[in-house]
Amino acid sequence: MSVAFKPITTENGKGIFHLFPALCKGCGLCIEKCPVDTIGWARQLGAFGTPVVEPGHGKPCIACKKCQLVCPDAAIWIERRNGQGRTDALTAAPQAPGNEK
Amino acid sequence: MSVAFKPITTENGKGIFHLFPALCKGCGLCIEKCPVDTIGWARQLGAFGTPVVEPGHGKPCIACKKCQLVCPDAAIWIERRNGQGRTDALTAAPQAPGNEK
Amino acid sequence: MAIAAQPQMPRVWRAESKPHKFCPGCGHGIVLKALGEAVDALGIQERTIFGCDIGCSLLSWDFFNLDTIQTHHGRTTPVLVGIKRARPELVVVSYMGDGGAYAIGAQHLVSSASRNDLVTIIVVNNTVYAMTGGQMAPTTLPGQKTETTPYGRDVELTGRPMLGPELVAAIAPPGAYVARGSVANVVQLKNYIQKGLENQIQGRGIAFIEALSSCPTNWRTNAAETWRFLEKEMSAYFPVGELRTPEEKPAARLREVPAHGPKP
Amino acid sequence: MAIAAQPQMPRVWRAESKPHKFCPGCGHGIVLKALGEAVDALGIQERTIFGCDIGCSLLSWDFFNLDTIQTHHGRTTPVLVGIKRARPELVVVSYMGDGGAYAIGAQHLVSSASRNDLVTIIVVNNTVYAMTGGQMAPTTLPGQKTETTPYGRDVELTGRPMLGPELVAAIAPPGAYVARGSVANVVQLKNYIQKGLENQIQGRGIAFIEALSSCPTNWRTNAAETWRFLEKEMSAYFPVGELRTPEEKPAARLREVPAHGPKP
Amino acid sequence: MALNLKIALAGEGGQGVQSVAEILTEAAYHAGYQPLYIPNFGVEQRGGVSVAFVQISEAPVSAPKFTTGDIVVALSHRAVERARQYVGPETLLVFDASLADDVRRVYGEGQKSLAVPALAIAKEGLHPRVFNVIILGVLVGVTGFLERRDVEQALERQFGHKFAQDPSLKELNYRALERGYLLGSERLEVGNRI
Amino acid sequence: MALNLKIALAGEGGQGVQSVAEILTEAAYHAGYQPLYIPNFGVEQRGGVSVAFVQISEAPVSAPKFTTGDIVVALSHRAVERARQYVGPETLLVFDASLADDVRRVYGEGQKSLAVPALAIAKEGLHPRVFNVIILGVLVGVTGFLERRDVEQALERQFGHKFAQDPSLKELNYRALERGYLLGSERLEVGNRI
Amino acid sequence: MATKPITGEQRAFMTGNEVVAWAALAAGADIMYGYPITPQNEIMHYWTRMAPKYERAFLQTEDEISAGFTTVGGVLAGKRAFTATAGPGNVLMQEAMAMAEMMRLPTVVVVTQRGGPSTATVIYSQQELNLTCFGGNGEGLRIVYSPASHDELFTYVIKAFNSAWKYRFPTFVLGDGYQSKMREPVTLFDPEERGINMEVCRPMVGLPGLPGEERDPAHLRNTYNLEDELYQVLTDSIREYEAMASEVAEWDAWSADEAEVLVIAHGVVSRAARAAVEALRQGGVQAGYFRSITLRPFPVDALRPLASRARHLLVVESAYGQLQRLVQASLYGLETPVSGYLRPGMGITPEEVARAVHSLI
Amino acid sequence: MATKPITGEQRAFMTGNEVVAWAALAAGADIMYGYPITPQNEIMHYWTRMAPKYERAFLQTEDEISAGFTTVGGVLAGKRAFTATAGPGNVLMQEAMAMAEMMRLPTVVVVTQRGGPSTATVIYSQQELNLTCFGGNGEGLRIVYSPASHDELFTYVIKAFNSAWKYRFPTFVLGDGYQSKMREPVTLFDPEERGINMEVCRPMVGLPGLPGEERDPAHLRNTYNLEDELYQVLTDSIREYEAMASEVAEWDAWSADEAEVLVIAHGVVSRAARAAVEALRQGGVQAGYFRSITLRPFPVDALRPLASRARHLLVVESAYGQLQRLVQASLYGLETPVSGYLRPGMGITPEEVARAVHSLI
Ligand SMILES: Cc1ncc(C[n+]2csc(CCOP(=O)(O)OP(=O)(O)O)c2C)c(N)n1
Ligand SMILES: Cc1ncc(C[n+]2csc(CCOP(=O)(O)OP(=O)(O)O)c2C)c(N)n1
Ligand code: SF4
Ligand code: SF4
Ligand code: SF4
Ligand code: SF4
Repeated sequence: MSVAFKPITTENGKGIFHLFPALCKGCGLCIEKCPVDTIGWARQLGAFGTPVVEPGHGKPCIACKKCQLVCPDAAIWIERRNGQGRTDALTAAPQAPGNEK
Repeated sequence: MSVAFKPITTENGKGIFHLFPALCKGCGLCIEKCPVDTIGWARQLGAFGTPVVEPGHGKPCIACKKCQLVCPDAAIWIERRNGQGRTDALTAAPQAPGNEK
Repeated sequence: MAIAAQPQMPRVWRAESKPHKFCPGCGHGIVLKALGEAVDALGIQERTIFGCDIGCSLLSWDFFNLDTIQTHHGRTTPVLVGIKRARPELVVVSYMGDGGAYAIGAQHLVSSASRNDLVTIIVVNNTVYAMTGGQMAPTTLPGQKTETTPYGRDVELTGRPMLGPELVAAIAPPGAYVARGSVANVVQLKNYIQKGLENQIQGRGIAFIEALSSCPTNWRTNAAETWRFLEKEMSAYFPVGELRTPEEKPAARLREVPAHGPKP
Repeated sequence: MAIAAQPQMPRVWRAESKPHKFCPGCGHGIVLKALGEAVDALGIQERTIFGCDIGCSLLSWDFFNLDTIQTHHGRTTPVLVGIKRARPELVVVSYMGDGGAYAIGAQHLVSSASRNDLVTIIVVNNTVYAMTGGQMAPTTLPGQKTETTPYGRDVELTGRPMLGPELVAAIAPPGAYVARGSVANVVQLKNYIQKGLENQIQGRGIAFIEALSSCPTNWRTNAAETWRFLEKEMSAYFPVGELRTPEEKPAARLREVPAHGPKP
Repeated sequence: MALNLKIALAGEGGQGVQSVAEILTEAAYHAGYQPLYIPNFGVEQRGGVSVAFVQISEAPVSAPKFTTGDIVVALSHRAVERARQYVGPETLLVFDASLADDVRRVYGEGQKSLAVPALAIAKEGLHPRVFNVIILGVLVGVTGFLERRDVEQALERQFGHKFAQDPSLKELNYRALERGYLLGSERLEVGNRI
Repeated sequence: MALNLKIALAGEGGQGVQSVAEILTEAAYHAGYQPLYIPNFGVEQRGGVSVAFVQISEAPVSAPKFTTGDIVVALSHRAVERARQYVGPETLLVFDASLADDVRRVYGEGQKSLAVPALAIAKEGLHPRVFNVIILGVLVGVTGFLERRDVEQALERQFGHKFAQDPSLKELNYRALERGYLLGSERLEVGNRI
Repeated sequence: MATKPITGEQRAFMTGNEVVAWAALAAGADIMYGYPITPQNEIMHYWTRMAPKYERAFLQTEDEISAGFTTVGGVLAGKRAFTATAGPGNVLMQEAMAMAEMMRLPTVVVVTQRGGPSTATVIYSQQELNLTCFGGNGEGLRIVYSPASHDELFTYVIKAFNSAWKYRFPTFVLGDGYQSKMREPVTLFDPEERGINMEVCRPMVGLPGLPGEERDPAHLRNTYNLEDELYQVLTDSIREYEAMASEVAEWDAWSADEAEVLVIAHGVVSRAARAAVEALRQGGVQAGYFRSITLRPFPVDALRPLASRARHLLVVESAYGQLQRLVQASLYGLETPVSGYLRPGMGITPEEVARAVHSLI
Repeated sequence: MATKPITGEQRAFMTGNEVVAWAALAAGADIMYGYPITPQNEIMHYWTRMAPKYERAFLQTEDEISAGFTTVGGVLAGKRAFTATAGPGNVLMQEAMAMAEMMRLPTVVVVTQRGGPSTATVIYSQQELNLTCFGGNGEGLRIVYSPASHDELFTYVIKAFNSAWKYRFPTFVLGDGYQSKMREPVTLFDPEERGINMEVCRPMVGLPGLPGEERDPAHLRNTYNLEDELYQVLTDSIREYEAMASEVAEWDAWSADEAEVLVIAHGVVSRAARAAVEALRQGGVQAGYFRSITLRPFPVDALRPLASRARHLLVVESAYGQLQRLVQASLYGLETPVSGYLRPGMGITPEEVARAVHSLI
């Protein structure tokens, strides 16, 4: 990837919440899908000059990745804090070998 | 009907076989559908200069009207010889009142 | 002068244009006989508009004592829908071949079906593009030789025959009437067409009738082979019968959804 | 320089064109994520051709690191079928909205289905013509207000929402894959799309996937209303699931008919 | 003057005028001429009169259709009427003898013409199927620019496969051609023998 | 010379430049002028810079778009760049004070311009939603051809139904308008007071 | 019909698309058929909002092909029917318009030109001149009005219905994206109050009386078997077209006589042309202005003498020579040199026109 | 590729449709996409019979829209792809051809003109000149060949593929129903043996290498967001079109210098024109003959001097002034009077042309 995006990284509950403000358009879809309501609006402005999201509003993050899954702009990446690597599949689908090229 | 068609009328078996040579194109569909094989080719030429059909080739006509039904050109009219009127419905379907106008 | 016996044409047939322009043995004549009888039976001659497509159906432009429009290839249904929307009191009949209906005009068929347009569509399925000289049609049978499948229709390359009534039945809303008849059974075909006209008159929804039909010219068949192909080959692939009647219960997926949604 | 955390985009996404051009909360982004994942999973990036229709899908013209053609409204499938017929080794994806698929391009959908073209068609169903500003689409729900149904869609005048997968399933030959997914279930949607791509790669037949999707801009919904409309209203009308899989027994009417017919 | 022949043939669909035109021009082509043949065609051909336009020349032919034929052939009632437009004062009108009344009615007495009893010959002596081959023979005879052999070869190319299946057919066709040729060559006047 | 004003407004989708243009021209229309307003529009508007072209004249306006504005308003980073093409030597560039660096970078020091701390005022004193109404006020002030009352009536026509629901909204808008007007009228120089 | 949509004169400030919708209402249009496309969409939006109040109908079709052919159906049924489209939609619309041309059907189509070819832009151009005037496989037997302001948009939409029904040629109002989307003042009026009589719309099918008995059936043909039959039909149409041409042709000219440079334009561009010419005149340049209001029939009789007395002709258009081709073909025989200021898909300002004029002198 | 369809020169007597099929085979066309329409049908009939023998492909589409867009797909994939159509099919084909014009795609379309407008007749005309040269919502950036004989039909179908792939403008061979259906002698040949090199067909998508890593992905656009972007694209295309125009333009003339009447025609009608001129010359009339082989680009440089030295121009065509409009627009500035012998949908004989010439002198 020749383009780099700067994350805002927040550790919360079981997750490390990486939010890429240059990608987040502030649609709020993730907020609605978070089962623990941890996501809410931040002060930081995003891609379209509207507020981005951040964790820490409701209960602690359980690293279910629902927000990551539904974000249409790939603006969220949830890492588990349990030390598992950073390569979780986006949509939790099994990785196929063809992907390794 | 302001146009008149001249029939060739042949009495055969139970039927009076009216054939309108100006309409018959000699397709032979009727011949194939006749259950008693009474229909065959005549010497007379029809609408397209090809032979028309006539009864009297196989067993006598049973006035089933199948030939009349399938003729795409309305070139056949079968009257029953039993004296019933000339107004049988073409396709043996019940007449609706609207038709009377 | 005594009036001699006269041909028993449906009243709505126009004697002045007979013999009609179709080939010897053409099924169009039989379908139009069924249609004529149905119009007679319903007594709707004065308010029926007949539209014929481009295809051999165009030859019917002066067939009836009905106001008739010879339209454009594949576009008969939109023309008649345009008329119906403008003057709902008229009864509109859209008459076409399988090419016009299932190929170039398929978007209109699909859309009229889903809109439940009040139009009666009659499609003459003769498995070929007849007017243009016998090319493959959407309905050509597997293996059938045509001018563009000279070695027989190869299903791997060109797919299977289009199932028109099945297509319409899959998407038409409740109230639709969908049937497939055949010129091999004129009485049944006439009944289907009559029901299709009634469906429109009663404002229930779209009526779609496919008629299996013969084209001896492009099939290059004699009368016996014509009947065999129609009654054996075609009927085996295209089952005759009613697929949707307005009385039936609407399928679950077609049920009415409460009238809300996002605000405008 | 330490590499910071980076967005977990599918590999085939083109980072240079991100953020993409779709609105905030637009389902297109989610569908294209599912597609990207499926392409990644199958390792077919080098031989996949992506075609996008005119409609909001046109905004994906530089979305992927895939050779991409921004085509013409409703014509994406023919363009890609043209490519596939010319170069069968390629994998072609035809991406469009419901207007392009079910209205202006319906004849192509119907024909590709009946021909069993080796193409994977993805239709984004958002119940409106989005790019043009929110007019009624073939999929607009009964009662839904749009720019051309300002008082709510009246089923009596405009019919019921088009059931695309049901339509394709009714006519596609054996070997077809037909499913309806939703951006509300990305994992399932990705699986459907992946199966659809496999179906093409294995030469079994057409693959057709409809994705229920969101258009907050034209729905004028906030995030909560967006999800509700998608998951409650739309899903109630458009059932999610697989409608045809290539393993199934072909329906009786679709069976192979012996390869004869009238002589040429 | 070099050969430059214009022939219009008109008949009913089944009468085979297009085959006559095709075989005649095929033969002329192989004999080294520059023929041009075009059928009429339209949406209602099935029921209409079939017309063939034939031109045979030593140089390439210009327009595919023409206003007035050197020879016009009419083989049915309707064809007699339909062909009227192609007949000028110099035109030789060839028609089946059975149509004499129609011809008189439409063209009057003055028209240069040749009545050929082709239908009668075909029905009696030969077979209705070769009616058009008699006409072909007449045209070959009347125009005189082709050897019979050229035409036989063209017949062979056209019907070779049928002749192979049924050799009597070949003989029938050759006889029809011969009969027509004899009828026509008595009126050799239009073409220029080479 | 009669009034003949050309204003281009550029901003992000959410910043409401089209509303400013609409209300301004509405007001001018009701005040008896011949305004012409056209938004830019394209297939990728969602993410692009939104531009409004406004012309206000005493006679009907000729072309809907123009090359160079008398006033150009730029309300975001991208808008500062995008608006470049409409800015000539005589143009008054109106921009949000927060964009001063951008303006300097793109236009250098010499450009006739007016920095308006609209964002700041909106955020602090008023409400982010009325940011654009401040800009509207600035334009009314700078051009000076409209009475504030004309503009208030136009606001009423546009937002009347909302004002009715929430009277505080009306007050908020009027205050924003007033603030902008005061900022702008200090620089009255472009239009001709009538 | 329900209450009149407009009584008296009504001044308004609105977009061109709204003007079109009001004009169609005022003209008594019965039904609109349409398919969405930018920049004509709002015509449908306004129509669908207002139509029910005035008992008018609307049908959203599946594509422009259907929009064209349903409009054909509407006029066959004797209704004042219309549709609107643009760009690629206009391309598709030609199929139905060719049928309307063949069968002499009084269809009315509002075209809001956008950039071409193909999808191109949704914005603006004058690139649909040739398509609208001569599209399809026919001979351009059409009437095409090119309005330049909202007032004219209103007037010519009303007039289009009348010309269509009077002369029975498919009729077009050739607008553009700028006119569609811009707001400017306009005066709406009721045509009757202005003394404009709306032509009666007579149905071509569905007439009273039992066909074949009480009257002949209408048997309307779109295809012919013989070349000669078609030729006869076309010859009649052409004769009637040419007979009405001088009656229908419209133009506008200003200080156009003995111009050093005669600027020729149509549609919205003519506003810039006129403004430039006025400015040039003020600056002492002997410029003139001619504008073709009807593109079909082209007002050649009006233009020819002016063009022959000019020193230079300058055709200005947002297309690559479509108007220029028409001008040159129409004025063939003159020697006045012609130049083009041709900007396909781009707006044109008075300043640009003035510069172009200056470059010629 | 399998064995060559033609080796050496082969004389034959066949219909024009058969000639087209052979020409496409000889040119190495890979695939034909098509939808039936008279009078082009037999092109498909012959193609489907012969294609399998030479490993060529065929797809029968659902309509001409699809035939056009699948052809677009074929050329995008880098294949020598073509289609054939006529009349109303040609009207529909314009949608795809507009896209080809926008995106510079080397499509090849054989048009066999029939009577218009709309369905009209299936027979013959020259009424698709404007449609083929300028159809769609674009600027006519196309190459259009108008052959007059079977030999030319063969030659120009081959050439069409080469011009298309060399210059990247949609290319048309504008035949007609007469040429399609008539039989005349023709010489078929293998282009290579005649020294004609077939242009290499480079794919525009599906190139080797991982896009985004080993190479840039092809991101082909059909739509632009700003007027200026579109203007830039069009300006480039127009420049390239004009640069190649003189290279591509072709014409034919005979005894055309200082003609009392210079007869101008194209396509099959030019045969009658030439024959008439020859006859007139023999009869002592100072007639000349000019024929446009390319209608786009129009061979204006060749025609202009001849026309300027003629006393009269007579445009002869089976259409109502479509060629005449092109001639007049192209020759604007000349004073030589122009007349038209215009017979939409009718064949034209040498005798008629001669009469028309006589009526001018
Ligand atoms: C736009 C257009 N494309 C193609 C044609 C040529 N065409 C005329 S009839 C026909 C096919 C008709 O087949 P079908 O609809 O099945 O009717 P049939 O002749 O078999 O009764 C075609 C393709 C046309 N007239 N118009
Ligand atoms: C031939 C043609 N007709 C109409 C249009 C205008 N148009 C552009 S996008 C669109 C609708 C798109 O709706 P849909 O296909 O559902 O996609 P969405 O925008 O909802 O994703 C239309 C009608 C066009 N570009 N071309
Ligand atoms: S879903 Fe993505 S774009 Fe939308 S608010 Fe959440 S992080 Fe931002
Ligand atoms: S079915 Fe009719 S047309 Fe055919 S042969 Fe019998 S009578 Fe004649
Ligand atoms: S070609 Fe076939 S369908 Fe057409 S009229 Fe003849 S038999 Fe009927
Ligand atoms: S308008 Fe709707 S479909 Fe289009 S990009 Fe925006 S949200 Fe997505």
